[in-house]
Amino acid sequence: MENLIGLLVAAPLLGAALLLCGGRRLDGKGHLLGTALALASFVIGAVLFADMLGRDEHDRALHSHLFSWIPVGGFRADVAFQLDQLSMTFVLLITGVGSLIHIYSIGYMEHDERRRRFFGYLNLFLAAMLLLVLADNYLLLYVGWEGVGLASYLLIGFWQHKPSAATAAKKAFIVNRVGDVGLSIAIMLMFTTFGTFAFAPVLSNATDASEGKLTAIGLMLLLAACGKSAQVPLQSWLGDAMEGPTPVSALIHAATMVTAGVYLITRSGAIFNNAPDAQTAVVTVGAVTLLFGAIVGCAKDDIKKALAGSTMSQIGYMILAAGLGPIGYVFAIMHLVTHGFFKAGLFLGAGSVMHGMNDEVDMRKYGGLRKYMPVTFVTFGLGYLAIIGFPGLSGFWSKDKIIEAAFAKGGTEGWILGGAALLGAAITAYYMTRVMLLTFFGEKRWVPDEQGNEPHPHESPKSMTIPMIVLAFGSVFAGGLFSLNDAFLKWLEPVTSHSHGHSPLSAATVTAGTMVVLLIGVAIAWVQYGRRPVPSTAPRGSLLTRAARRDLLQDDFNHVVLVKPGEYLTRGLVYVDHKLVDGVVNGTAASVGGLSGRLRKLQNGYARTYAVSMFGGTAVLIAATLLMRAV
Amino acid sequence: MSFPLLTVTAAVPALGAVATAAVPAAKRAAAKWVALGFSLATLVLAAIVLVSFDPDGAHFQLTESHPWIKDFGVRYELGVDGIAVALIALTALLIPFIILAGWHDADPLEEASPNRRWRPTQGFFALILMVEAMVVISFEATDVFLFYIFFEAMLIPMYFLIGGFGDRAGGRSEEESATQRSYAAVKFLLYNLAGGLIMLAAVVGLYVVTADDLGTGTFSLQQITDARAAGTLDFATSTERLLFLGFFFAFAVKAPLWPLHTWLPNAMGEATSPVAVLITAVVDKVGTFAMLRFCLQLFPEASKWATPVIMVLALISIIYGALLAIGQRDIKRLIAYASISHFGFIILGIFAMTTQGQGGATLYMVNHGISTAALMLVAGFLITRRGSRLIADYGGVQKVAPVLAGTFLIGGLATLSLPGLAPFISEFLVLVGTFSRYPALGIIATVGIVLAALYVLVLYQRTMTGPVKAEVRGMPDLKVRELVVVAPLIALLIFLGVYPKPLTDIVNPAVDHTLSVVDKKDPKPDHPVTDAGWFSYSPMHDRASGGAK
Amino acid sequence: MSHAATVHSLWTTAAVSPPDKIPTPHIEYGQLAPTLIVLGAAIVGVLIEALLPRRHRYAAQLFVSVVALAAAFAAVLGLAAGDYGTSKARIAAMGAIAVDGPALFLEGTILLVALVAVFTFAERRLDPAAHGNRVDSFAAQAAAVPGGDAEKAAVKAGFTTTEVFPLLLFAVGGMLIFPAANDLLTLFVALEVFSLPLYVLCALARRHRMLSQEAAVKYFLLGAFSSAFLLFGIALLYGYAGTVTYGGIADVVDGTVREVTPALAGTMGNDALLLIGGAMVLMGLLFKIGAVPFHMWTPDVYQGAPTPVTGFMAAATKVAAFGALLRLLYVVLPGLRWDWRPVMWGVAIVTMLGGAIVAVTQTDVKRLLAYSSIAHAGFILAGVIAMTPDGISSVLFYLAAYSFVTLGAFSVVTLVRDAGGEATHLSKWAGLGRRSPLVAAVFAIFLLAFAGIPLTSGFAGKFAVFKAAADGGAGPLVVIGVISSAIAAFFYIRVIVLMFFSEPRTEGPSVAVPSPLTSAAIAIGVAVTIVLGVAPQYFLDLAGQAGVFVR
Amino acid sequence: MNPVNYLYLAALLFTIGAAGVLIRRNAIVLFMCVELMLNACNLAFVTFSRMHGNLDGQIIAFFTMVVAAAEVVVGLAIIVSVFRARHSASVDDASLMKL
Repeated sequence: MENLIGLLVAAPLLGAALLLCGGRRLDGKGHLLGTALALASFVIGAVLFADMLGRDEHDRALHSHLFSWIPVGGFRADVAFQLDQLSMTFVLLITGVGSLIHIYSIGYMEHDERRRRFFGYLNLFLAAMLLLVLADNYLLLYVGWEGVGLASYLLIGFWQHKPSAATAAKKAFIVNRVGDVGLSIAIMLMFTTFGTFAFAPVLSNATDASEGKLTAIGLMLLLAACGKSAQVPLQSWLGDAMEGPTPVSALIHAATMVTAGVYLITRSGAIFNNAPDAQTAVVTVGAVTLLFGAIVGCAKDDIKKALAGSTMSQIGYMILAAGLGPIGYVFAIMHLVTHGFFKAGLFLGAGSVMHGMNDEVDMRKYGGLRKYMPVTFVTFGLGYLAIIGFPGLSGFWSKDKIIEAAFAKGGTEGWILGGAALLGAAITAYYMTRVMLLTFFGEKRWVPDEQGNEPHPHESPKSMTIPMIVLAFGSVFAGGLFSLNDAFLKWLEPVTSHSHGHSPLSAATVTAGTMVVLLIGVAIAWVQYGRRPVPSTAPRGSLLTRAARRDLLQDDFNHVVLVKPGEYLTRGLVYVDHKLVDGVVNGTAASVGGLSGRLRKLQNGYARTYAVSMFGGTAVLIAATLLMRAV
Repeated sequence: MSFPLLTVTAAVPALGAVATAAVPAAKRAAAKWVALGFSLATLVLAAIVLVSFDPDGAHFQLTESHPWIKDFGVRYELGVDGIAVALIALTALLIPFIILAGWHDADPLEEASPNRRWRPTQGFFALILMVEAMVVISFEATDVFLFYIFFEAMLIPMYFLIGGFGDRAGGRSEEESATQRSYAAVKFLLYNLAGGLIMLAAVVGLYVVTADDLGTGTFSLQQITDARAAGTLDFATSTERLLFLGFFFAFAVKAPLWPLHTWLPNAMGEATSPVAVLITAVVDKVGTFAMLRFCLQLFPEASKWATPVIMVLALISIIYGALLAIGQRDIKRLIAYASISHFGFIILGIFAMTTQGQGGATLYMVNHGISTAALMLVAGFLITRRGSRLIADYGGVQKVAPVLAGTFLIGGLATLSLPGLAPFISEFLVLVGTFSRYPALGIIATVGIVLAALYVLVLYQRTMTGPVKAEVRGMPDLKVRELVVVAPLIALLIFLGVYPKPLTDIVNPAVDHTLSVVDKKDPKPDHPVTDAGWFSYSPMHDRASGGAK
Repeated sequence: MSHAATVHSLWTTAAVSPPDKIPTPHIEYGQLAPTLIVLGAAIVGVLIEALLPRRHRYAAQLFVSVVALAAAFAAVLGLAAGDYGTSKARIAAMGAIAVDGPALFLEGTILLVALVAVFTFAERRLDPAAHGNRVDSFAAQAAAVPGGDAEKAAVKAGFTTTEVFPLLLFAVGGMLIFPAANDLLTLFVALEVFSLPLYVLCALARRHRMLSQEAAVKYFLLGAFSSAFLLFGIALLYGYAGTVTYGGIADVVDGTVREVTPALAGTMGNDALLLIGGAMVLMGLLFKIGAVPFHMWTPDVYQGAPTPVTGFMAAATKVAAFGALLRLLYVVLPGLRWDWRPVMWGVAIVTMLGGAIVAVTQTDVKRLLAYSSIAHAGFILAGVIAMTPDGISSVLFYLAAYSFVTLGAFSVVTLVRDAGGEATHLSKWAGLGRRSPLVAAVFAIFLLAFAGIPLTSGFAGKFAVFKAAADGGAGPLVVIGVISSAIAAFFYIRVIVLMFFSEPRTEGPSVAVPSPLTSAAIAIGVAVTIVLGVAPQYFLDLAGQAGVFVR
Repeated sequence: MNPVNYLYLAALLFTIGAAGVLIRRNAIVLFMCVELMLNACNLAFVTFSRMHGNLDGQIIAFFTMVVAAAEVVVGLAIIVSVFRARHSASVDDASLMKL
């Protein structure tokens, strides 16, 4: 069985290699090959899953050591995989959703002449993501971590001829790099603290280390998570990342990659559990982000950007949960999975809509589409219900648990977090309803695109709708399934451990409260967008709205605080290097030259002058000699 | 008397240089093939050295030792340790690619050259081989004086390569670029000569000191280290420091270390890209290599004494180089400044005095050689196509020449040391090595990682992506020759990124030896994990749930 | 009163010793053979001038000179082989001349240099033939007014100044004696013997005769001036010690003199005589060496003199003068080490730096080389100061290495010509590397040797000297030497840049195809440069064995 | 009388000669001054020879004269040829080569 783990990664990697180096001759079949390999690795994952279920829940972890990677002195890094319940959950999510999106893309990218490369990148992503979740040590995880970063860079910038896309891709990579610095520092800290950075030894001995050390490590890990999962303050890249093809947004920037931060924190639970301050930081980040994202989501008219905001906010929930420690880990992951389903579904839906509307993204130019693309409408609708947490659907189960857990944190902290979570739920309900209404209800607000051809909305081909349907099923039933006598909890507990906090409110109360705020949110949205006609150009809106449209000024902030000063700094240094550092050297040369020029004037051609110098020289010679004797 | 493998390895390229230079003016093409042949022969020899080197064997292997200049206490002493072997292999590996990449760089502009005896092509390739020979032997030399001689002599062929053969690029008149070239060449030579002469003073000093203590002056590294170990030779603190500074200055210029770096951008900018690769990937390595072999092993005490300052300078190089790279408008200068930043990492690793640091630094030398070669050579192909070095003159190349763009991107990713590619390993080792002894420095150095991403991706974005520029339209994609140059390098980058063990196995013992000479131990982790608790992991261990304590 | 007594004794000795009692001086002809051969040949040369018809003179002179120099060199080798350099070293010719290691080594070097120089003197292919006669670098008729009718007639008649060969031989004769001189009188006479012919030779250029004559005047006047100082210094030393033999003076300086006459006792007490005298003698030698501040004649003379003469002068004079300086400092004045060493330090420093710095802005190849020779004088002085056997041998080695590089370099200069003769202005050398790569490459090799790049003789020499200096406790000198060589490197490189990296001028000079003579000279220069650079051990051994002065 | 005075005289003559070389322009005069210096040396030699009571100094004086004579021959030859070329014996005119 262990050997299969390697194959899990190898399959998509092989696909990437073939597709990217294969050259034109693969253009015809490339996409099929890519999809096949994705499915292959899903199958392998399923097999392993079955095998895992077959074993006792306490020795379900598989371990496969491939080879010693970097042995230098005390520094031992191995290429070795560890497949436990947590990893398995991700494997299934990644390969499953991944395969679906491969299929979806066959249709979506049909007319792109670089489709082969697109699938190559997708496979590359799968491989990297699997590596990330299967690695048994932090350094190998780091490889996957940056690997997915690379894949996302390539895919965001897939339409490189669009400057906006290229810029977005670069931005994403660089912001992620900032996060990666955190991860690498964390690894270094582990090495200096424990002399190793493999999960097992580090986590099992975390308690030996001083709390200060652990807090430092925790904070660094959090920084990494912020980068990858687009959490405040490193959130700014996610919105722009929507420049990428929609399947990419669905897979990478909704379902899987962006949730890597949650995985990292959950995986490193043992460290955070012993570093309360770090945990506080985590929950704060989570809470702030879930509101931040939600607010941004309300203001966007670009359907994908709106969804991106929501993604940010939902991951905020997960981070929050993960920050709560053993109370929350399980629910973080559970929400991660359900979110994987419905958010992917939503994005695919959005993609399908755009597909029908000449790639129009402005929701104000949609309207009344439910008649034209019923399947999309239904699947999208289910996803919508799931995300706002409509009772019985996936989102309800997972999100509700998180809110409970937040309260269960106890004390004022608990109240604040719980409140934030509730408020978030309300806003979620609001903006998702808004999206729903703007897109599928109301009257048509379509306009011809640049080429002037009217949009003829139509249902997308099977290859696209089927995945949407599958995901819709997931978004409906997954949550329920998981919560059936706490199946999911029991499944993960051996890895993440679980403890029931002591919530000041009963579960029922929380649920009720959630329902209430949910209804409020929906109601407001209905009042604003359902009843009266929607202007096809956005009204100026309140100060907050305008700020939110600009992602709450995050970019402006970065621009002022980082970009501009950086530019001045580099320009200044270029000048310094040229004038100062180089100037000194050239200056010395010049001064020697000048001296030479002056000295050679003494050589004036008059024999008498020469005689004088000789005479003087002799005089000095004599004087000096006598002086030496005198001294 | 065994077969003098090392001598032969150095001699073959030298012979090749002569042979190439001897090719008559008319037979231009032949000269190229001759040069290529000899460089490949050298590669084979280097491979033989590699395999016949036993990592667990003596420190210096394949040694040769003959008296040379008795009066100066100079012996012709050759020997290789793991570090030298790795670098020799790198050199021998890169030269054929450099030659292939520069295949047409030295073709005279007009066939009817003014003088029958003027043979630029022959000269170009002969000089390259000459440089290779000198570099190889200075990696092999275990006699300080012998090393010094080639360390210095190397400058001359390099100087002619830089000054004699610029690329036809840059929208400048032939006249202007000629002046620019010779300025760069002179700057290169004077900088390094100045460094070398300072070192000469130190070398003389070394002779005097050894002569005083041992009766006869000697330059043999082995002999000196042994004598120091035995206590028969011991430097006065002040002398040792002065000598160290003399040596280090020369190597810091060569490396180059801030603020002695300004020759590099000029040299790399004006030279043709193969020559630029020769400079940064091969010749400059001699500087860092010499720090490791001579500075540390001859003057361990002084090295430790100077470490703080050097670490800071290295740190400045890292950040400063990266920032200036961001600020460049010229592709080649950008890469040059990137190299300065990388050399900062190498020096940081060397003087961190930890196995990870120095092992990483050594790997870094190799990996940086390969990655820069890949990036710079592709950049060269790009520049020769468009005839301009200015980033602003490009755009959308990815659309017209995807393979070129792809290879360029991979080279760039290697330069920003993306995990999975070789440079990542070395860079991370250097960082860990530094961090474990100087946490603060280690953390500051990580800023370099972000900046690297910035300059590489900005370069890629500006040149390769976006709408296709008119001048770029119709640009041909990589030709076979060019692919033959780039593909192996990339393959190597990936291989060494995934499985560097062969390299580390060779390097580690040498590094341990160096550290033992310097008498430094790796700092111990605060809570070393006992192997007992290695795989017995259960999440219940934590304070919250009163875990094992 | 004492004076009267001495005077009286003087007379009486004069009276009671009839001439036949004066012992006939005993001369070791064998050991003086080299000098005697050369001087004899010189006289033969004069006779040739007097007796042979013009058309035969050139061949005859060339033959005589070459044979003589070769024979003399053979004689030197013979003496060296006969251990006259080491175990059998002795003072010959009634204490006038020392035959010892340094003397032989330097004589050998000078003779070889002279031999090569003769080749360049005899070169007759470079200038276009005038009226069907091959011409060399020397004036048709030195006495004729430049550009005057007499000169035209002389050129038309195809006159050539074959006197240069005997002059050269005389000069060589003097140079052979100079470093071997064992008393101050011989020193002085030898100085004049080799200076006077050089003065004349300087005035004999065929082209640019005004410059040539000016050079001669300057050289002569300043030379005479300096020799006057030298002579006065000798007088003072004589006054101090009552003798002019090196050994005698040394004894007096060290106070180990055997019988002390009252007069001697009187003067011995007066160190001023000794110090001032010593300083003035030193000055006379430093002038010949071309050390700052006695160097100012060098550039002008080097520029004005016919290039073959310049080459010979630059190489041989330095060798001879340094030989004499070494002997003076190591044999006569070691007792005064603590007085003259600091002074020489100063001289060495200003010489190294001055030469290097001023050279940076030169625009004429010959002047450039002149200043570089000044800088090199500084380096050699650093070795002289070492005051160790190592110092002596290193200086000897450096001289040998340097002289051949210099000779070669100037020989190359003779090749680069335009309508007005040699094109010595640097701007005309632009792009030489394109037009004639070989010549440029050779010149580059010489320049690199000057710059002291490893694998050239220049480096070996420099290292030897610096090593000796550092060993002798002159570390700071080494550092300054290193700095000035860095400065010096700059202008050597400049020339290389000019030759290789700048576009050839359309009206640029042509490179004349030399006869085998000059080619041989250059080839020898290159060979020595490379051999001494790559495998110097053998020659270092030679110099090492030759490192002991007889006293 | 005390021979030392002759030394003073010699020194004086020497200085006068040197000063002459430094300040006069005419080549012939310069040359004369050099001769004067040489003669000053001779005087010194003779004086010292008297003081030490040995003949060396006197012998040297003769040598000096011979050498001086030789110098005259060469020197005048050069100076005259220059004079014929430039119609001036001023050493300052002979300053084509400088810097």
